[in-house]
Amino acid sequence: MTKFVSLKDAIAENVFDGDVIALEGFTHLIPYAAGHEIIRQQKKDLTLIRMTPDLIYDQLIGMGCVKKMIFSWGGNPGVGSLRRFRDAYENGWPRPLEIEEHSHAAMANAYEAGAAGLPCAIFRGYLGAGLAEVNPNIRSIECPFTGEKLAAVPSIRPDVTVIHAQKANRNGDVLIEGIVGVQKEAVLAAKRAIVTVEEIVDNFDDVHPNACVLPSWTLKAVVQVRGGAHPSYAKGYYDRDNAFYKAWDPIASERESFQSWMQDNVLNVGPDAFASRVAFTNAEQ
Amino acid sequence: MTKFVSLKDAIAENVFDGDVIALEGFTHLIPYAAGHEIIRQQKKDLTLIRMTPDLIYDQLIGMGCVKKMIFSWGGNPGVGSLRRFRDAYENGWPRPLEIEEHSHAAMANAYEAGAAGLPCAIFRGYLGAGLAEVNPNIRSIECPFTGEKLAAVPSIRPDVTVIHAQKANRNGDVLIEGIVGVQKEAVLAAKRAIVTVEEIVDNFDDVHPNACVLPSWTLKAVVQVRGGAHPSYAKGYYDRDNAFYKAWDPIASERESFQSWMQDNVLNVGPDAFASRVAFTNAEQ
Amino acid sequence: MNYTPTEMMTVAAARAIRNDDVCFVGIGMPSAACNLARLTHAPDVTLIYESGTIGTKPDVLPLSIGDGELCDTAVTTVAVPEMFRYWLQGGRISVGFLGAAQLDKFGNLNTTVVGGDYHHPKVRLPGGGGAPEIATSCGEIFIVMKQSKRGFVENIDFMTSLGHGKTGKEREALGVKTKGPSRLTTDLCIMETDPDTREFVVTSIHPGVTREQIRDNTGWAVRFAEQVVETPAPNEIELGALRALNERTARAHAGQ
Amino acid sequence: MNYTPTEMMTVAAARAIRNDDVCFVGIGMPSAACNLARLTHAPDVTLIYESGTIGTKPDVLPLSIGDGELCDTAVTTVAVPEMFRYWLQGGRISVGFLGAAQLDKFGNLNTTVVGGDYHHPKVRLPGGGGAPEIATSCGEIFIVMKQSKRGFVENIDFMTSLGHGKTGKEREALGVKTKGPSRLTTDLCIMETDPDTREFVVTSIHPGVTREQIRDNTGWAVRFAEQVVETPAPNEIELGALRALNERTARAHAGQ
Repeated sequence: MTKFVSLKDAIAENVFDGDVIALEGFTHLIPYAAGHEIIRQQKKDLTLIRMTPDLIYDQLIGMGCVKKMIFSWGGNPGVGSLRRFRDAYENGWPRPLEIEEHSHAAMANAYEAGAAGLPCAIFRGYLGAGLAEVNPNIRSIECPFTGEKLAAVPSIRPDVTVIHAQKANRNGDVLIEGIVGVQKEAVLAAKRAIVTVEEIVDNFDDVHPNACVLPSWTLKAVVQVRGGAHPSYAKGYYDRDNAFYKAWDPIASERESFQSWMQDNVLNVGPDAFASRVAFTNAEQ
Repeated sequence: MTKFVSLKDAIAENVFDGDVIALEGFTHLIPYAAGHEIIRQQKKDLTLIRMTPDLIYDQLIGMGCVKKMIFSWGGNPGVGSLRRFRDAYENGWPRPLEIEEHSHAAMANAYEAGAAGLPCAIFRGYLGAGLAEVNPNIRSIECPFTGEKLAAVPSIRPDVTVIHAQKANRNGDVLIEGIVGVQKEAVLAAKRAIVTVEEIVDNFDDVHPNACVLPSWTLKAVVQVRGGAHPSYAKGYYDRDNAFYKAWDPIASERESFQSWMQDNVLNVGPDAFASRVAFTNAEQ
Repeated sequence: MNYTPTEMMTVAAARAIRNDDVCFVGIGMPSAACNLARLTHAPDVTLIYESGTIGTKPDVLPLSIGDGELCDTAVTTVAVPEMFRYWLQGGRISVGFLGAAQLDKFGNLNTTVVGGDYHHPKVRLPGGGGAPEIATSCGEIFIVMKQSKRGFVENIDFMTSLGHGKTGKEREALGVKTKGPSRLTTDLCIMETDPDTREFVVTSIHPGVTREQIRDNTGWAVRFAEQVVETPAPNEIELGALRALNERTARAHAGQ
Repeated sequence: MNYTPTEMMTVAAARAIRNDDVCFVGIGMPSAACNLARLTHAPDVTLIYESGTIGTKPDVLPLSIGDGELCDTAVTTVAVPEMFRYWLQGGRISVGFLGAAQLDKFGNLNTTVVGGDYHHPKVRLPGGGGAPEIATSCGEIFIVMKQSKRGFVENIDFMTSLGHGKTGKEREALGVKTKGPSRLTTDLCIMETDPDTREFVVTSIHPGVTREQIRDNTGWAVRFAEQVVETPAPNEIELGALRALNERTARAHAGQ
């Protein structure tokens, strides 16, 4: 059953050195606060999975938490490269980084297959694509009816998935709405799941019957962290901080400026700092 | 682009003798009015697909429209057998009926694969099940990563899918809510799709962003038929007519009583008859 | 308190459901048993119906697998492909309920055809629906079924869904990791699966029922456990909740 | 009216979009071109972003592929696995837009690594994202890209997404049924795909641009069609709509 716990306890009790971990979010609802807590707890040798690793993975990599990254697009959206990712991959700083690279379609299908309890996903993909030649986890099957060759990738089954969502109710059920990405699949594919939320409400009586709701018994921990997706956003709560995404590029470009920023903004503060980083759009917030 | 047309034209322009056709609905939102129009237009040699063929397929079969049925559970829910289906299959009346039988999981996966443009679906299923020995369309593949043997079935790609839904907006987009079954998949898997709806509203501004909406350009025809799911139901409009499901059993048990009922209630009337068969729960109806 | 054999069966089936179970519920007896459990000793049990309704808490029993009441009271309602992929095949269900037209001592079930062969049956039944994958994807399977020689047979006519196979060893042979049928509740007794042979063995007999009656209503040579207990009769709370549920249901359905 | 080369490129790219197209839109130039088309000659065009937003009509251009504006103005927003399975792989997209760090004359694209080999690159780029499957699943591919010798190369360093392959014949060889890159719009000209060789051929040159300039900014031997026309300059309606869109966008993003 879901436990409402502190962010510190949620990470300490569910994330372990060497884990395969997905902090998902497709531009929207990226779990920054939870990522910072992982950094503060100095988790090591993590394998990070995400379709679109952005600044939070740059930060985890730059702080030496990461052994390997599995991804399909690793950049700062609309801005450019992930400087810390490149420094780790190209120069081995602060430690060498392995990568496993897929296409979005492959990752989306692999999460879907993970949620569905299958060992692999099949799809029509990677036709003529270079990745199929360099990634041994891209294979194929033949359709037993038409003979068509279809791409196959292993399903994604993280040890832990961490997501940020809009709301939990008192029972610990979680609502995600708007751009829902692969979060439901990432949670259901994982052995353990942690969710940070903007708000805890009494019930979901006013929610659409087919909304994306994760029942409490599919989750290990639910934590309220207001603003916990900043500089990403939470539909209905606050907008994306595009200025921060742009500002990150010079911060991350040098090792020293990166470390100093992390010291001031991650290591020396706690999750409560997030609420003050966003401008809540909802009057009632 | 979607055309708002009459039910007569929607069926005449999109359903042809010999077509493979899915009238889907999982207890909820079964497109009875559209099925009756197919009977009135005396379509022939149809292959009917549905996970849970119920009375409307019993009626199509009993009226001689059907050559073959692909299904996973063919009964009168909570009541018993489909008498006309059994008469056709066991005795060849009014014409012999072929069947292709699957499990629910297989059909659900096959619709999903059809919507996804794949030639086949794979899943963990039919383990030790007798159907795998009698249905040549149940095959297998081996996972290229784990070696696990997984079941494979051909994807479902109907010529036409017909569904009933709650609402269309003026643009012809369609909203389905509540128990949504496999309707979205059945529509996206088909070459052509027809939707009957309870109501046409100006816009969907008040609809949840992740509600099940089929954009107008995925549909061939949208038709308003109030009560068009009776004796099935439309959440928010009217309840399931359980009494009718029970009453159907004696009607369908004899060929004569069946034919007489069809004459009076289908052949001699039009889609307008449906509105009077239901008790609308919404005051505004 | 007086009670009917059906009430005894429903109550006995309900008692086996645990508060933290996630149940894949079929219509009829399983639905009554699961909701009775929810209304008595297992208030937090999660009930899932294959129509896509997750965590549903119906006030009255549904007549069909997709009644509006199931959606109205659910935590969420998902599409049917998702139900079979993420929730059933995903291994999230602890207990699946099944019934059948025919059952053998290894819990293999037939709901497909009776008599003749598959292609030329004497009686064509509705078919398996979700059963083939429910049987292998759920943590364990509880069967609830009225006992009779016609239904409890030595050899079923068609293997709609796998129990423990023709020899009791087929699950392992096929690499199926779930437990399969572990409990059979009837109107006469409770049978449990022998951990070695995987045959059903009578472990509890309902009050007033004789071993003779059980034998007379079973098409295979019935085995009784060394220790057979008497099933506790339905208590006041159980009967009260069941009857109130049935009354609410009758009233609601009559009103339609 | 004066206009910049970027405005010319955006307007030229927008003009190719038809009112009944279903476009899979990438961020940046494709997004500007698609929305400009929607605001001018193609009001009913369906725009889909890979974040799951279908039929979106943003009032301002999104900065990221998943800005809230896209969801707020969409007909519906679906999960990302559904986007890639039902909508892209399902064959529902008529036009996909792609850009790249490197492009060759057959429309093969590289957004993965530059220099060295894949495992030891000189520069590690963000990667392909949706491109490998966009390239083969959409009805046809429009490429929009500023022209330069660094980007328009004889041989790309990595085949992130298939155009017409290394020889122009790979799509048929692989059984790919879609058209692939059919149009390349740059800040200097429009190139279209030769139906026989599948090479890009310049068919239209923007006003004031010389053939020399195009050659100087292309890493392969540029081919010009027999009939090369001058691209009509952006008209008042096009420029007005584009500038208003850009102004709204700048205002909205500054306000954040």
